[in-house]
Amino acid sequence: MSAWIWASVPAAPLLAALLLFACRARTRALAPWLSLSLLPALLACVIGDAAFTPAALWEGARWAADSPVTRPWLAFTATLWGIAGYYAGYSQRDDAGLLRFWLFWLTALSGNLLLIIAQDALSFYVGFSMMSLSAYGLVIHSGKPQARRAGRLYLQLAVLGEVLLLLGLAMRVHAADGALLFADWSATPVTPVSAALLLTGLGLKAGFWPLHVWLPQAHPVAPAPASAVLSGAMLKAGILGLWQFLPGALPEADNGVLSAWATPVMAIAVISIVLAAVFGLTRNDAKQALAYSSVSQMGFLLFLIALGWLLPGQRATIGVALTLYAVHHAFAKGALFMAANVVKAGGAPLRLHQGWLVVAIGLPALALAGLPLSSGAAAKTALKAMLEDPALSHWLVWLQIGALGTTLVVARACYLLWQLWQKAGEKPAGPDMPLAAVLAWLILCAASVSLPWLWPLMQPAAVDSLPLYKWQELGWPIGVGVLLAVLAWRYHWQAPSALQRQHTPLLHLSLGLKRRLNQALLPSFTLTWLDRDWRRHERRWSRFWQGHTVNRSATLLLIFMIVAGLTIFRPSDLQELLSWLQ
Amino acid sequence: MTLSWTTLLPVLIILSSLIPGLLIFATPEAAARRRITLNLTGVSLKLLLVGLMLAGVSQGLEFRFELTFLPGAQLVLQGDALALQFVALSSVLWLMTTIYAIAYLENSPLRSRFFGYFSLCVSTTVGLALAGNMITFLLFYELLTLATFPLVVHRGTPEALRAGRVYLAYTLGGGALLLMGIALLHSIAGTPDFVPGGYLTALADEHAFSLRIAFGLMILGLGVKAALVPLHGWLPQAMVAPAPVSALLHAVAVVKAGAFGIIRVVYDVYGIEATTLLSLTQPLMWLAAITIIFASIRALQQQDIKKRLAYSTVSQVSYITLGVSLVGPIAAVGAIVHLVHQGLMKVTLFFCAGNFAETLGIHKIQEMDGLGQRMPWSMAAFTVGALGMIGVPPIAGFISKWYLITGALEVNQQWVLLVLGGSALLNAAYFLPLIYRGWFRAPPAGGWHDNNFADQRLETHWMLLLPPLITALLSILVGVFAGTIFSPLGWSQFIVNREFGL
Amino acid sequence: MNFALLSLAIPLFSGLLLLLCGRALRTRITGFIAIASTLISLVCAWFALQEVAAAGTSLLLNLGGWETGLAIRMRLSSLSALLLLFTALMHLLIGLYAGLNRAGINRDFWALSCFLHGSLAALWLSADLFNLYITLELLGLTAVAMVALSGKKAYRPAAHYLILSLAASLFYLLGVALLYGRYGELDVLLLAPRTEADVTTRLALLLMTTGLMLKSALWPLHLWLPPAHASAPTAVSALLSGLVVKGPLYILWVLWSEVAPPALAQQIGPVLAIAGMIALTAGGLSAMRSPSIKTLVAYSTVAQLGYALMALGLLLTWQLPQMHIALWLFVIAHGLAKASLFLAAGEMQSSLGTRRVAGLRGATQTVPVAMFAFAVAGGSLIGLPPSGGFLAKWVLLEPLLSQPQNWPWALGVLLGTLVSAAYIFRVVALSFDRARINPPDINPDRVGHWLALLPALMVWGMALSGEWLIQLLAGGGV
Amino acid sequence: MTDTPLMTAIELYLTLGVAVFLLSLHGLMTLHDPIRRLIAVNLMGAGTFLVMVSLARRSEVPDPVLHALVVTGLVVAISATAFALRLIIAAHTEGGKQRDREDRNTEGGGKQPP
Amino acid sequence: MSAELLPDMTLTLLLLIMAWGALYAPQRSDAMALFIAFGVVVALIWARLDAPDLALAEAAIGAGLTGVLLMHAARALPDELHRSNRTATYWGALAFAVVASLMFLAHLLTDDSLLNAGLLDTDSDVTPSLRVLADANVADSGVSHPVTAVLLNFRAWDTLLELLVLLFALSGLRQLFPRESAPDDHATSRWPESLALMSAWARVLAPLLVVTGGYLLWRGSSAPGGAFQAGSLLAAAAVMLRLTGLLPALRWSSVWLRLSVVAGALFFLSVAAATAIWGDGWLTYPAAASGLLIVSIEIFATLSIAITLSLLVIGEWEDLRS
Repeated sequence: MSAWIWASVPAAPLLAALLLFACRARTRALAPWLSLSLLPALLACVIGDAAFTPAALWEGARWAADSPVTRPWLAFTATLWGIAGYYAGYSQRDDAGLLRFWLFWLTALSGNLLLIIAQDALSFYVGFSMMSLSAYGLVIHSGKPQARRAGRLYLQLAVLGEVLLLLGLAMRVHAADGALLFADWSATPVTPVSAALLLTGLGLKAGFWPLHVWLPQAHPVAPAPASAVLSGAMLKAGILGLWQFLPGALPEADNGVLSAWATPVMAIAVISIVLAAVFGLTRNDAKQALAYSSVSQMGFLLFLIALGWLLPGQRATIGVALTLYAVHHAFAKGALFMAANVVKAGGAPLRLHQGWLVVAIGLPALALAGLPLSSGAAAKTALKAMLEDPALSHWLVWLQIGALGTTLVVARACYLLWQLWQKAGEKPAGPDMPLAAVLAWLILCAASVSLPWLWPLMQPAAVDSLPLYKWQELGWPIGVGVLLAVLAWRYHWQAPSALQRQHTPLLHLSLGLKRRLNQALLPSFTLTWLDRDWRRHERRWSRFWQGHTVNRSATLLLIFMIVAGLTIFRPSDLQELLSWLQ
Repeated sequence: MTLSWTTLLPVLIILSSLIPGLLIFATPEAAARRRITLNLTGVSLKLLLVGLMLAGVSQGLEFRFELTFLPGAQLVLQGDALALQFVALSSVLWLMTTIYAIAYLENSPLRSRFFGYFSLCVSTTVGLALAGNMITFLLFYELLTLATFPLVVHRGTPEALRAGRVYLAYTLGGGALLLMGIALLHSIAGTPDFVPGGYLTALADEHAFSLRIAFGLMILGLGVKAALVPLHGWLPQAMVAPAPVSALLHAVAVVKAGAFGIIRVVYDVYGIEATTLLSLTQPLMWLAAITIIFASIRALQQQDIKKRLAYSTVSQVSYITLGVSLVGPIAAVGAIVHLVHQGLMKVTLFFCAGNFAETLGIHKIQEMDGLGQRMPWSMAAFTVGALGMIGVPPIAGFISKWYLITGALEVNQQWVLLVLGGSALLNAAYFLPLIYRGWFRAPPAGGWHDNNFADQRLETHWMLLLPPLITALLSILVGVFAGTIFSPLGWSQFIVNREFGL
Repeated sequence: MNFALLSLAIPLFSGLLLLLCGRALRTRITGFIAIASTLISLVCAWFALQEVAAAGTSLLLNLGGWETGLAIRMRLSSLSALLLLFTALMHLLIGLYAGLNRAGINRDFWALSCFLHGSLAALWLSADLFNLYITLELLGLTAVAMVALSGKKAYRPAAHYLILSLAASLFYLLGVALLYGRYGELDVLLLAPRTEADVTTRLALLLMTTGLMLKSALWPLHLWLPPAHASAPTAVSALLSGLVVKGPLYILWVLWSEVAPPALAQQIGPVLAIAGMIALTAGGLSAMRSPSIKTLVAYSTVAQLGYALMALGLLLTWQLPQMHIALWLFVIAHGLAKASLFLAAGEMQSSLGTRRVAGLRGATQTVPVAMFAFAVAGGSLIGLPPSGGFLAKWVLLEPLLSQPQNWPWALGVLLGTLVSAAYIFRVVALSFDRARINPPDINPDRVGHWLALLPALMVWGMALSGEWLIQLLAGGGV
Repeated sequence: MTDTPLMTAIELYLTLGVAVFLLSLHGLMTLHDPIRRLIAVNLMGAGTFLVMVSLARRSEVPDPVLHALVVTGLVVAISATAFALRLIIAAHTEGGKQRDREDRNTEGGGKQPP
Repeated sequence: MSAELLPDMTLTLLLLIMAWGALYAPQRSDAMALFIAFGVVVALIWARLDAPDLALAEAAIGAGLTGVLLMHAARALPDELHRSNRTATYWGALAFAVVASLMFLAHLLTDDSLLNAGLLDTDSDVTPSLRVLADANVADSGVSHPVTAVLLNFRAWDTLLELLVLLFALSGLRQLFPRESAPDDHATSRWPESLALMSAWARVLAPLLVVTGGYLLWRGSSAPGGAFQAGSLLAAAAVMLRLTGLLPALRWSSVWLRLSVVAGALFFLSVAAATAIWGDGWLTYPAAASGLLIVSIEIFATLSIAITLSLLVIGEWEDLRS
């Protein structure tokens, strides 16, 4: 019986979607309650044990979240979606196309849940596609030109990613003799092609450098709760996929591909961490800065994945670290993205004191930077624990530079949020947000500090981060960052305007691609020899044979007699003639 | 020949649409009720009989009917598993299309003629599926051309006539080539029944050259209907036909006849062994690959909805050919199951396109803006079909694509992955804009050309709406429940196990 | 043998009787007598066929009871019995049409049709070269007389036909004279073992061949046929195209497959086959471009005779018995199909009041049955399965494809198929045009339309009796 | 044996017959006047009969069979000629005084639409 | 070249000139005249080649009936039909004809020529031939003249069909007068007045012809002559009388006319059927009655031939349709 709980995890949102469609006249009222469809997921985290094997789907389908990675993953994803959904139920209620928004929301949710509980490649792919494609509806929801532009780019890359992922999966499945279960894959070495395909395909979703191009465009234009789940939950799907599909090989099956790739990928991760932070600093939009911060954070996760390839023996530990980091980032980034909406909605209707607001936003922001006692500290400590090996310790510097960058970007984002707050105050009050919705957001904010102490998995890491020398290690990037931020604020440091205006060229390429696809790619050819010149000749020929039937017949008769005569009288002559002609 | 029900059943299945068809011809134009009754009786009877045969075949019964025809080549009808796959598809889609056509052609002239030929068309398709040897196949293949031609030109406009001429030029030419190929084959090996594994293996060495030529001729002949590039030219032009006809032509009858023929030739006439021995698979594979890519690119450039769908058909049907030419059991499953999946999805798309045209007068892609608001159900069905075509799981199209990809890997044809991946990208490129326009764009300010059925509770006539919804649902269901034994996938695996002797 | 003679004599008698009675009989009764005699003749032909099938070999009759060599001999082979049957059947079908369709027909048609029937029967049965000459003349004169039935507009084509037919007969006669001069025999079967490939024989055969080809309008000597057949009354066109041109073809076949030494036959074979191939294409193209319906059908005869000519040529080249089967299957299938085609064309022409192909717009709506007959018969001409035309083509193709060096000939068949499809479907496609429908007269003649369909259905049914026909032709063909 | 004068005469007539035949064939190829065409056909017949009668005369006693054949041929010729001549006349008089050019259109058959 | 060949050479030359003229004379009337003269010369050649039956027939048919026919045509057809034909086609055709003739001549003169290839060998080589058998069986045929024996006994089937040829030609001719009612512009005397001058001659000539015809018929069984010759002569007489208006129009509506047209073929066919049913076989005459049968057939045939030929030559609407 309990196996069926897994089936209900992705099914519940879909049923909710059907229900919503059936009662589409009351979308507005129903929307906040849609988060109830996450109950099976949360329940499953608690009571789900035996896996669900839907044989009707295909041989080897298996749904469960029974590993130490996937179960917390399911839990945080469900929580984040639930809170964001509940919030969105109020924040988006006056939008046009609300039904459409919720349908896409629920489908993406279902996909996201499915891919987490999927224990086989195809189920994962099903969930992944549902999520990716439905997210397009969230990105483009506002219908503004930027949204459409960003949506186009998102969709193009998402589809590309899907195809690459599909091919990579297929190759992987083929290499594993048709086995679909991830559990069976660890004995199968990865080929470079499939590794590259999977890395690119999932990377396009995970959004680390250089595959991040869609992310800073798409996240800011989506409604804030959508940005929250996009950044908090959906990006993680890519990371989870990488984790599941490219496990560091067991020694007996190792062909050295992944371990050889680990270092370059780690380099990519570091570039991602640093570069995204730099870009984030140049942005003038809070959500965009936060998006770049996400790119940067994804670098950390990628780093962990690559680390897993390098240290196959420590896969379990790294898995924990990965989970911790993912959860931490999900809640913190989710809270920050939603903060943009809270701030925009203005203070008064929010019935929230400005001071509390600063605290509420400050907590996840500092947690992201790695504030001691916060989830950030726990996650980073867990990460750094991996790097104690002297052979790897040189990476530490880069990670700390990354932390510095994060601090700066977050500070920048906060500054921008503050500006937004100022502007919102001038404008007439926005829609009235019920307290419950704001509370939900506040819970999310608080998660950054409460989680390390409430969540057993994070507790060891949190405890581990308590020693003072670790505070120092964690603290100096924050300190330096805050200092720099204050200085920048004090002296009105601005990124060069050229950098601020800089748009990714990918947007142009995307538009170009769309236009190109609408043009004739292949020349169309017409058969020119079928023109009326031919008809003229034909007419002349027909006219030639008109009339004088008797004369012509007699002539033809004689000609035929001569020809036939040649063949029956002198076949040898005819042959001679033919050979002479040749 | 003893007459038992197993002997007669194949004939009865054909007659169950043939006789209503002939009666419909004689029905006066005004007697709509009688015509509908005849139609629906025929359909239900056929479904019943097909169900009976399905049950029989899964029990291991053999259905075979034969009649003296040519020296050394009898007329044989037999219901094997592969045949039934196609028969079942045709029958189910015939039901859908009939319902659809009744509403679509309401109050239009010459309905008796239309439905008469429609039934004939189904009879020949079913006959073609049940054909037990090449001669019988050829017979129904040619008859199919004749039965569909009046449907293509049904509107009787100059464009329809031009399209009809083009259609005939292609299909009759193809038929002639097929005849040549079959005759050549007959002169080498006679015309025995289709056998799993083929009957030419023993002759492959001795008659290698002739067999290659015969194969080429037959593939060219079948390729016309299966719309392999460069023999696809008739298909987009045939779009002038009424929507039910396009649906039937593109989803079931004509293009599938070609693809089904290719399956038969490769598996049951030449057999995998001989095909590989004669190294015939590679050229076929290339042809299919080129078709898939070429037609997808062409589809991108079409601004007319039905034309885009038509090129999409050209591309998608070649998946079947590709799967066949890969000659591995997994790819074969992909090919055979795609026969059904593509049929379901494409018929959905055409029904929806017909609905758009019939309800709002929409023919061009540019006119689809905001369609989702006015016709959400049709647009949803359309979306399901289109996403399925792209290969988005869990819709049916994904299943066949998955089997093709893994099948290609199984026989070490990695380059096929590029083709399939590229095709998926191109599919997305030409289908997603339609979905985008339908769901995300605002409706045109001036309203639509026509606005029929505006005052009704449903967005359009219920008989127009029901078939696409059912087929869309079916294409999701066969995708979701692919693992069950009675799904098309399960049945295809049953067929392939027999073919490959697994 | 007596049944065969009966089958021959009854139409002649009834023809004479009808001529004698003149206007004393009403037209209906005239028609009734003619049809009844055709029916009796048909039954007799059937019994004759049974007789020869039972005997297993061809039956010979020395006329006048004179010894072999002196007497004119009649031969009843299974082929000639089949042709007798076929002739009677065609006359019956066309007679029924002529009698029952509303327009009716000139009363003289009945006597002439009886005469034509008798002449053809005499031709199939004859085994004497000079006797064949006279039957040729009978055939030619009756045919011309029948063309002239349709009045003034037909006189000129009829005159051309007659003059060319006479000239062709004289070519044949000169050849017969030379053969007689050389061998002193006129009997086909006596001549057959004695012929040598010397100059006289070659010259004689050449002359006879050209004459016969002109008579049966084999390419390139077909120029007279389209105007003559197109301008004749509908029923007559059907008879002319379906039957009359086959008479000289039969003689040509007898001449080359029996009388001529095989070495010579092998030399002439390719020429005939190539001519046949060209006929298929050239005739087909002319049909495709023809502006008037009946001319189209007439050109189609030219094209279809190409198949027969090709089969004959290849029969001679390779001396293959299958080709013999193919040849006669073509003849029979074409006869039935062409009858239907002409009747349908005539019916549409009279119902729609136009002679132009372009006037057939919307014919599927206005004259559906006639148009259907046209299409069905056309399907057999194209060779779509399971029609008689397909059967013939199949038998022809088999030996062509069995050897790679024979494949170029198969290309000819392919070309022929495509061209026939082109001209048939040119009409069919046009008939679906709903934009500019040509309205029919107030009350089209339904009976006539259905009767036009009858032969077409028979030719499609022919495929089911294919095995029987092939065995018959393979058994006692010669 | 071929040295006898009679045989030489037969050769002469035989050649004459062929010559007349060929001459009339030429006439048939070139003449436009229907009457002359008919004359040409008749001459052709005469040439044929000449060959036949010459062949009959090869032996001392002429061959009755060939003579009988020629008699038959003559009757056929006269009846056909009579019919053809009347037909030609009918075509040119009763046909409403058509001019040759007009006639050609109906006779050619392969006329193209304008 | 021996002198004995002189007449033959003369005839040959004459014939060639006349043939050429009949084809290419500038005036059509000249061409017709030359064609009639050609018939006379041919008759002479038949006589020269010991073929009296043929000479008789040719004289009656070729010169007589054909002459009347052509005269009829000359009147009926406008002259402008004749045009110059010296066109490119003409020369092309001439070239072809020359080539063909040369080819033919080349074969005539080579070793393997027609003349050496058995065509002119004596009959001794050609055994057993039809001719030998015919000669041998004349005695059993019921008549003594071999040509008649061949025509009416050995090859009676040919002759029967030949009667049908005449009949069919007449049937064809009848189609040229399609209207069931009398034409308005029907001229009873469409023949020129000049012919009336002939009437005096005709009165004398016609009975003579009739008598000659009867004689030929009677003589046919034992000497040159017979049904065809007699029939042609009778037809000539009838034509002559008809042209001069001495014979009233024959009327198709009269059953006697129809009967006499059909009689020959019908009787012959009946005999054939009777012999097949009651006798020894199709056209196998009972030995005793064969002479009688042949004569009766000849009588009927003569009647039919005479009437049919005259109708073919001068038959008008009133003869054929009334």
